[in-house]
Amino acid sequence: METNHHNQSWMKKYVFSTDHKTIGLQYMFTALSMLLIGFIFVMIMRWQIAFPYAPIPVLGRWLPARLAPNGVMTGAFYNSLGAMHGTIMVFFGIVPLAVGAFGNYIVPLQIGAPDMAFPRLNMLSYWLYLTASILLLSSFFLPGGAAQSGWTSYPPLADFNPGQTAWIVAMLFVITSSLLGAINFLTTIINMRAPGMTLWRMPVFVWSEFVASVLLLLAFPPMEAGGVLQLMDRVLHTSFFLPKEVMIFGVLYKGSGGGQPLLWQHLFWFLAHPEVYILVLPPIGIVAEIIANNTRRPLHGYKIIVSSMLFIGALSFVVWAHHMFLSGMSPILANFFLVTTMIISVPSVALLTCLIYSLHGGSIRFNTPMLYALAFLPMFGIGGLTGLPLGLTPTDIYLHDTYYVIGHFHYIVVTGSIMAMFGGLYYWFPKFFGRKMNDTLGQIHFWGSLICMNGIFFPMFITGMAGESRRLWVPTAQLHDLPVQHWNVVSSVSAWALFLFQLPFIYNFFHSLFHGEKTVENPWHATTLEWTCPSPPPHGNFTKPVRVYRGPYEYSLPGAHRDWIAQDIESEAAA
Amino acid sequence: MSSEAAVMDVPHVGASTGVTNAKLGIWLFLASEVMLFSTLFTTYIVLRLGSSSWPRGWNVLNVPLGTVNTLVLITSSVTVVMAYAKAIERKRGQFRLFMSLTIALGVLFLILKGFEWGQHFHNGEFPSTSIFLAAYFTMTGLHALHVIGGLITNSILLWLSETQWDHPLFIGRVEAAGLYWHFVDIVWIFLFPALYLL
Amino acid sequence: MTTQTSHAAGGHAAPNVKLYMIIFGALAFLTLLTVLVSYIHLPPGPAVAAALGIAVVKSSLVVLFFMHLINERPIIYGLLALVAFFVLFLYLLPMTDTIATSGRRPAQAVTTAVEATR
Amino acid sequence: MSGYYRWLGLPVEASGYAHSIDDGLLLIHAAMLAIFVLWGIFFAYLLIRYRRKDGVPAKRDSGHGGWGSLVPDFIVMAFEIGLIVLYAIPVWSRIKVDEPMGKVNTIDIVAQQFAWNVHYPGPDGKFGKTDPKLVSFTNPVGLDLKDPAAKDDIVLANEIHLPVGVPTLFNLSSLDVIHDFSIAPFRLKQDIVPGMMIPVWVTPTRIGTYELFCAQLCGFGHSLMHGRVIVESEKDYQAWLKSMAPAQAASQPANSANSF
Repeated sequence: METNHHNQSWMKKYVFSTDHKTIGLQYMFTALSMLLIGFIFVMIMRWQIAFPYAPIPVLGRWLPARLAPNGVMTGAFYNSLGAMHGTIMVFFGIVPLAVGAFGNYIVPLQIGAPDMAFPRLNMLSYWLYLTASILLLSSFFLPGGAAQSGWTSYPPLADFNPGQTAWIVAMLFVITSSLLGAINFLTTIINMRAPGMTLWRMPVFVWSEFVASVLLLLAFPPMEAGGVLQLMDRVLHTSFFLPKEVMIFGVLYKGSGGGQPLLWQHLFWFLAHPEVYILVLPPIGIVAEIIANNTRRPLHGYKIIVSSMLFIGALSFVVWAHHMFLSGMSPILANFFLVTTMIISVPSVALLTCLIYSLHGGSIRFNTPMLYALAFLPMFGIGGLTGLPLGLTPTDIYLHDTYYVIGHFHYIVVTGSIMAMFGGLYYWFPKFFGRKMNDTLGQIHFWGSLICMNGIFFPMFITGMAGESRRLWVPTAQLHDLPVQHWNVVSSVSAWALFLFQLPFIYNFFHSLFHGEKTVENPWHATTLEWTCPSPPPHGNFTKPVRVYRGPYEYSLPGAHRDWIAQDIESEAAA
Repeated sequence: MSSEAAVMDVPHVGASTGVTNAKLGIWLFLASEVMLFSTLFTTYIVLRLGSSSWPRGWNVLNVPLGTVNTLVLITSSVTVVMAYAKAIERKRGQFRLFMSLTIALGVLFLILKGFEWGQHFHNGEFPSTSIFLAAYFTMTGLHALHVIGGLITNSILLWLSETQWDHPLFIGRVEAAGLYWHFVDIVWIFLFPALYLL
Repeated sequence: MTTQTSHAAGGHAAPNVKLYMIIFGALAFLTLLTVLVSYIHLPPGPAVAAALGIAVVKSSLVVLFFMHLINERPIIYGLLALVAFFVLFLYLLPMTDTIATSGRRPAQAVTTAVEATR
Repeated sequence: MSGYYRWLGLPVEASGYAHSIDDGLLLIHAAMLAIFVLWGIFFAYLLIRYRRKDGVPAKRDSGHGGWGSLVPDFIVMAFEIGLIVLYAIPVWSRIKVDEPMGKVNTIDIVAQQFAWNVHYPGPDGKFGKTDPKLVSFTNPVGLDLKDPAAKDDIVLANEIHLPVGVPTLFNLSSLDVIHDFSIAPFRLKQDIVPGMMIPVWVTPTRIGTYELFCAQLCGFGHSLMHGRVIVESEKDYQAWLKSMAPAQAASQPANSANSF
């Protein structure tokens, strides 16, 4: 079985490791590079959106003629960049970072467990994810190119577009990886909490990972089945999603018919809506941790926050068809989903309200992680508010599939989740590597990213209001987009500027790995369990048996001589 | 907690749940499998509702063979629960007998299924022939894949019973494999009437 | 019914071979019953109800006794209740959509395999 | 391409229910702005008031009670429920569920990869039978010319003529993939799913030329798939209808890059 940890070969210790911390870091490096790759795709796309038919400046010469004849991007290449950007960012970037990296590393530490419940399954999850990423990226070099029907891959388009088969197989791999990860997380959180760590003493981040894992476990299989059906459609020419007389490239397709294209949309969005809550809940957990730590007071309404998360988790399974109001689904059913969508907006507002109230009466420290956490609140607010007109059926008639939708979900995912996870990186970097990241570079990265992100996404509301639809290879071909085309240029320039502001972060990250200022075990004076063990924690995590006596955010106890008490300290006097 | 005995060596029972990691883990996996097969059944129902006429299972599929297959799978469900019982009673010989019976029945199930599919292919009926057959081949195909997965797990356990009979986690693993096998049987219990009899 | 299967050491239910044999007989009988019922061409409604009812009985026999859910910890019941809640919506809503939009879809007759191949 | 932009940058209202959709948009955005500004002020106040000051410890609870702090959320929830019951469900049913009454001008729209085929019933008011097997470059809708009703049918590419004020019912169908029939000034948008015939109706109220475009990704030519909607007076429309009738022997070929 498990050999003694010291004399493990380098291979076993770092590459094929079953230690949740090493796997967490593997996930982090892979997910961050995938986010960077997805971001590079969008920068190329932004050139075509801002200046249609203009040859791409630097990259144009290197791209093969099939993708960009004399530097000008073709429609198919644009669509494959768009589909890959969406798929990579959602399934290969943020979920592995939020659940794979932070979850794997921090959750066992925060609940006082020596490791995940099934370490080998944990390793398998990572390697399935890595295989899926390589397969997805290599699909660009397949004859037909990468998948080209959006990250949603609606049939019948997706049944005949090139590149979809590689996309489906990669998706099956990454779904299986997340599924096994979810089993691991739930068993660990439910079964392996330290003595004294009752469910209501768990930090909010662990709760968010718990709800995210339940969603991962139960929402992914339907799309996996849908993927299998679409794979059968493509490879074995069945007609699950193809009606009787469907024409393909002008020729009547001699399939058996009988299929329904809307069936895929039901199965896809059955997954995709819980998926977007998986994207946002762990970052909310990170923001809650950072806010509690840097206001030096317990979170306002811990019970409200946790019950809101559970309520969101339960409801997220009955809301999915608000993506399908105009898809040909019956309008009467749309009313049902309208009501459930409005119900689910209430716990999201409650979450935000409690986080803002947690600032009241605190003594707020504006270090780098706190800046990201504070920026999350208004940005997530804008994202949530712009969801209102999209959730209401009549206004969705006008705003469906326009840039307004793109602005809405990017405000939640980019200025929300990604900013929160940057904060998480700055916050837990000392725990990962025992060194601190440079603060001034952090501030530059923060202010630069915040401004550029708003520069990209706020104009999208304006172009969306003017009726510009999404996924347009040549926006100026549609005359009603011409009056707002200059806003596309503003977005594109901000996107390129955003890349420039990532350079200080990348430098700061790798420089601090080895030359960052060495820190003590608990630089932020935080109360949760991960700060009671050495950083980076050894194999088996805790040097002495862990016993929990109090709630997660015991700050500013009156009469105590220190303004924080760690969870595993029995009496204030001993603090 | 920080002793070198890694988590994998001792059957860790959750303090508040009283359930071992293995059992909770396998039930979570079965929960996701229930969602997977429910999606296939939803697809079957939606496709059937969407079409005006749907062939009766009797005149397309070989119902007697399907019935025999169902009985084979039910028997294997019984032998796997007997194997688990013998593992608890620490009777290795009988455990190996029942486990090999389970594997044999599983292989028999696949052989009959293979014969049935061969029959369809011979008649020129392929998944692309009609939406009914597409649903039939997909559902029984995915089920067969799960049967193969179960067979592999059971054979590994049979082979491991040689060396790791006294390993603390062995009984937990036999139980988990048994639970998975019962789930595969339950899927077939619903699949058989849905495809063959209605 | 026979005595409750008591909990042996390590949380593994004590085996009860006689009970398993009774369940085996019941399952085999129910299988033959459901084939018989379908043989006599009931109209669609009752046919589905009968087949589904028998399948539910069979699977609950397997779940309760073979998977020892008859006396299991509440965490497992909680998990299964959660799954049942979501599966319910996974069935009901796409079905309602298909029925509600049936007017929009020209009916596609699904030919039997034999006719399709000719 | 006439069209001026009102507050919020919305295109001109050119259909019966455009105004009710705009009302919703304006109302919600006003509410969103108010909510954001109020929370923003409170947020800024908290940041300034409770920043770290030496010697001032943090207070453990903010004195607003647990559920008491959610009063603003209950107000927002009440506002949302009001919106649903009073605005969303009625307007949605009026637009998407109820069929227009009285004299209705029916047009079949058959979308294909990267072109809109507009099929008029012609003076006899009856659509000719269409059969997918007959679809060809010159017969994009697959019109069966042997059918007597098909004789006077008019098939146009990427161009729709509509009489102002007359409720028009579009029967949307697609030959190949999912498209989206979308006219911004009409506030009309509806996905088109192959294998389905989806009815959508609108009453043009303003004479002018507007743009019809596809709003659902349908392949590499998705952004080039657009056309013109010409709303004219009843007189001009009848004149146009007559002018089209005799020349209708062979239907106009559908070309993807439309020149206008």
